[in-house]
Amino acid sequence: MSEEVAPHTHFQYADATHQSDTAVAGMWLFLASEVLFFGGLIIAWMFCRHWQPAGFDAGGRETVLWIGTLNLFLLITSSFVYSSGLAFMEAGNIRRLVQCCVVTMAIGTLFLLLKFYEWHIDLSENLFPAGPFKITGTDAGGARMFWSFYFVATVLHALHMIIGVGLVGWVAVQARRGAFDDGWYTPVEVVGLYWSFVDIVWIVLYPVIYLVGRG
Amino acid sequence: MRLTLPLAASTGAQTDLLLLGLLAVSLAVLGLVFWLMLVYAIRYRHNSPVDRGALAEKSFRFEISWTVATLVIFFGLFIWGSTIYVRLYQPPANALKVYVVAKQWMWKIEHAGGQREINALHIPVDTPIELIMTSEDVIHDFFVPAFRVKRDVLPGQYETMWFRPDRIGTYHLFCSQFCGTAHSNMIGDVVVMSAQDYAGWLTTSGGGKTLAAQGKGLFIRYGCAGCHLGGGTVRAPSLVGLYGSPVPLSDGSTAIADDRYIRDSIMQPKSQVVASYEPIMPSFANVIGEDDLVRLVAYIHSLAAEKHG
Amino acid sequence: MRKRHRLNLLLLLVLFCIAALEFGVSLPPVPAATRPILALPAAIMAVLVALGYMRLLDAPAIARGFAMAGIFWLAILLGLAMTDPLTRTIYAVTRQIGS
Amino acid sequence: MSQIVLPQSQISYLSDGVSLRSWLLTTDHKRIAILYMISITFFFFLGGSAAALIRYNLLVPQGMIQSAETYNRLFTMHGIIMVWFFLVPAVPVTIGNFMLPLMLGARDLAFPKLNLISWYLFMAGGACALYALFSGGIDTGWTFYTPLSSNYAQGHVAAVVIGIFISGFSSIATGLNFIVTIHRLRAPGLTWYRLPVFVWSLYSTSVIFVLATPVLAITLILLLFETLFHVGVFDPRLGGDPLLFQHLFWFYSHPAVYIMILPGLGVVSEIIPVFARKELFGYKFVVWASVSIAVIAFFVWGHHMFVSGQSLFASVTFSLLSYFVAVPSAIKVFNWLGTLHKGHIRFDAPMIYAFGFIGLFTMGGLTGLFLAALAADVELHDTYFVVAHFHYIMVGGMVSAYFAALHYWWPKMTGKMYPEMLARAAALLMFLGFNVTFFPQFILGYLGMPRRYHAYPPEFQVLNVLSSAGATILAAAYLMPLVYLTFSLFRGDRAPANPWGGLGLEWQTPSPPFTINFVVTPVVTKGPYEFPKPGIEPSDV
Repeated sequence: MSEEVAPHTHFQYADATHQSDTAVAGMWLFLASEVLFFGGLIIAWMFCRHWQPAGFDAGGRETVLWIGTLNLFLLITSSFVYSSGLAFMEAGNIRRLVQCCVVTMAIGTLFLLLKFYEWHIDLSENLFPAGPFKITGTDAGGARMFWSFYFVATVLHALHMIIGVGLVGWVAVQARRGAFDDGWYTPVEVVGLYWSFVDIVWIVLYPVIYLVGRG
Repeated sequence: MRLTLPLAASTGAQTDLLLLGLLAVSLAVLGLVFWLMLVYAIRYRHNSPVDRGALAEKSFRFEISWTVATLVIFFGLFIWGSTIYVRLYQPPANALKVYVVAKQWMWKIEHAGGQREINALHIPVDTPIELIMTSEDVIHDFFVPAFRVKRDVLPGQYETMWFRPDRIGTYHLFCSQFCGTAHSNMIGDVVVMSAQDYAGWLTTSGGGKTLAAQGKGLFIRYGCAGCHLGGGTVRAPSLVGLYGSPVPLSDGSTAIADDRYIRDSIMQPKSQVVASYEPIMPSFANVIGEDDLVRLVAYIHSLAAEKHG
Repeated sequence: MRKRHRLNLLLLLVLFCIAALEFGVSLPPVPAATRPILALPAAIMAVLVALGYMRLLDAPAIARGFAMAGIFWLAILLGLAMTDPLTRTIYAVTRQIGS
Repeated sequence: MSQIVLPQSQISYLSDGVSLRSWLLTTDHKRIAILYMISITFFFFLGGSAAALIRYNLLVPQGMIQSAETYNRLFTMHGIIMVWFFLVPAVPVTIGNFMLPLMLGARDLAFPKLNLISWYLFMAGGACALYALFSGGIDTGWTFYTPLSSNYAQGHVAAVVIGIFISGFSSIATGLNFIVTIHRLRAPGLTWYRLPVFVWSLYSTSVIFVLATPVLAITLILLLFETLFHVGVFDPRLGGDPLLFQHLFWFYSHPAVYIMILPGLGVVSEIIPVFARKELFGYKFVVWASVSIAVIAFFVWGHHMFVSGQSLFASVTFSLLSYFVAVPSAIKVFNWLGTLHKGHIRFDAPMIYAFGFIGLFTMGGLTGLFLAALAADVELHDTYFVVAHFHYIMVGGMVSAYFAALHYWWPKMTGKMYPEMLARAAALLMFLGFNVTFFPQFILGYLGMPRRYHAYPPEFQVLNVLSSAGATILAAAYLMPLVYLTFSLFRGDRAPANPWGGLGLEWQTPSPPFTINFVVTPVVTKGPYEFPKPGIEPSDV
């Protein structure tokens, strides 16, 4: 193995592509574990909805539909923007990449602001499962459980979103500092994988939270 | 100190046979493994001059043979185990029903005739007994080793279990699902008595009004009679002859009116509304406690006998 | 590079259509039994994003392996676990504690 | 991060910087393995002392410890510490971290910094759990069944749950690191079928690490939410289903018991060929047995819930699947015996542990068949039969394999030889003490003594006293290696590079190895167990 080492390559890798493929594979494996993480939440939702269909529908009807739908379109657009940023990076156009990162971060922040606003609406309407609860009667138990899933799922997703925005910001700062060139841009790719995965989680959570209750 | 567990229920005989079968298979495999290890350890130790012969024999044949052998034995054990298990799920129709309510760290047992016991269960010999159990707080487990049966007792729903004791005597009752501080004190005795002794015990232990009789009083006090005995302004399904018969529901399906259906209809009436009736019955979820509920169910059960009787 | 941008844009439009379709389909009242079909558009969109934006196809072979492993194990968790409630005959009775 | 200059120095990893900072901020997989070994040993003896107190309490029917509350908190502490802070990490993070890059001919794991983060996550989780356990502890058992743990438990359930939640990420990080390393960093010529079986078993363990632990994370989050807000997710009085918690918990916890045993199977498959000087019998079958265990382990969790109110159809399905998962273990045992056949067996300490492992693991596995048969489980569930079953596999199997690996690779890791005669005595004493402790519990379980009982009916006393006596022998047998292994660090004589004649790449490095493992990356031409003609002394290979 040659002693002179390509830039940015840790001493245990043969060359840059060897290391970048490893990083991508490592991220995909981490995403597989995240699939199981949210999968645990989905099976819990399926179980409880099986036992309390009426309560879940009552709870589902109280969700703020327009914010959820707008957020879905926002995240799909952000995936598109970041992906085209990656395409610019492959062509070596760092200025465009930084712009795409900024737009992605803007969309992400807008998503979070809408989500905080939605939580504000929910909390003001006594929809937090503990304490005084808006829905009473026989459906109270099921609705209370629906809303506990709603808050656990959306808080976890929002945390992943905040980490995502932070990562995209880090990529933008590194890019402006000239850390990447068309020969080596692995972190851009890896953060892209993470960002699109958080988008996929919302794509799956959206019908579960907003649509199933209203069908 | 005894090393064998006496069997006191005919339904447990099959389980004992299965345990012996499993023991036989295990001892056979264990014997083979230990014997081979012993032989190889002595015969092929480092400096023993014994001839090692042809070393590289093909391993494929051995692998397939012992894989198939284990698969066949295991499948046999699976079939044997599950056939016996399925029988646990089918209590005979004529079984004597006893209601068990588990509470943190005691067993409250109520007989059909109104007798109540704490941490003790008196039952007649040679009659199938069906326990209908529920819990008021955490998960417990009604375990009688001598009858080879145990069943978790879940809060908020009925679990059933049945056995037919065939030996008179007193046997241990344990709670075998960890349920908190005094989990190890939640034990009791199951007393299997001859028919005469059982009848004698029933009368002497303060039977008084039967469960059904007490249930009739509650049926009036909670206002059920107002709608369900007819003559009232509200149209409600009649309960006479209900127990055990199929009930057409509003969503097209039919349900068998057993203990669980009755309890469910009292606690959550809107979940299974009878066909051609309005879902106007209020829920008695926090109005009726576990003990009264058992009496109401027993009373409605007795209404069925009235019709057939 | 131009081809990649056109592909991304096309994918964006396809995703928007599916999202709009999903939103539209869910408005009219649908009987409770058929509601799981809502999982279909969500699954299609998820696969499209994974293939398009995450470039699963030209990722190293084991990355595709890990993605398949994630889906397979998720199916085991959801499938096998649901065999219990779907076939459990006794009623789980709920007792409401009035709030 | 500045560019790394390739370290040319030939000094061993132990003497490559001795400041505390160089140890606590190291990204060298060998040093991280040593850090893990120290913390693992601490947790092992902590959990072990809780076990000693449990056995002390069970000497008399009414319980030597007055309050049942204290006893409940003791066995919960024993369970939590032993499962999450000793058994799950045991071999993978100590021996696995040290040996994997050496066996692959790599210089380090794929993500060295992630490896260090893994250790810190493990210690943070451990500290959090220890804080809770020592400031009162909890009385729910290590299984946290709801609604007991969410509504009725007194004590620090939330703090313990957070501690385990954090240590879960340490497992995911380690698993992810191993899988990517095995795929991407193998030496030239090291094809998949030339990999040592220990590497295969680490691969299977890591698959379970990565794909099961996240489900534990979400289960603990839901339990935390239920404990803090009592919303009814697992509380039937509010419409929840307590069996949902059991499904989610056991979906992680059964694969977790395979996380614990698979590395042990790998270690034994590594030791037996070397000490029998004969190629591993049916290499491909042993390898695919490990991988198939990793996959089928996820199908069988329902056998913990046969009597807990699970539906009949689900119970029958899980019983069938549980029998399928037993087949690969049987294949491994038969292949070990095939390896011993016509070998040249030397009874050094690792081999004695390996023989003990085969015997005890087989007994543990066979009693698993009892519990997988539905009707037998109705009688034996939650009795001491179950306690004996999983201790035979965890203590008889896993801990013996851990000590076997510790002694087998000790010369390579520390550069010092351990005292052979003392080690053999300790191994035999451990085997004896173990059987005296746990075999009576099989009989107690058959007689119907339930688990987790502070006090028990008098007729079980004799067997319990026998078991407690065995526990003292076992405790003594565990203290011996602690003494003579630390003693060997200072007084032990220097270890040759290849004391046992093993053919793995790790034996081609000096003991202890350089920081960069290999100055020139080795090229592999042969399989891992193609020993030269028998009769040649191991040290002159």
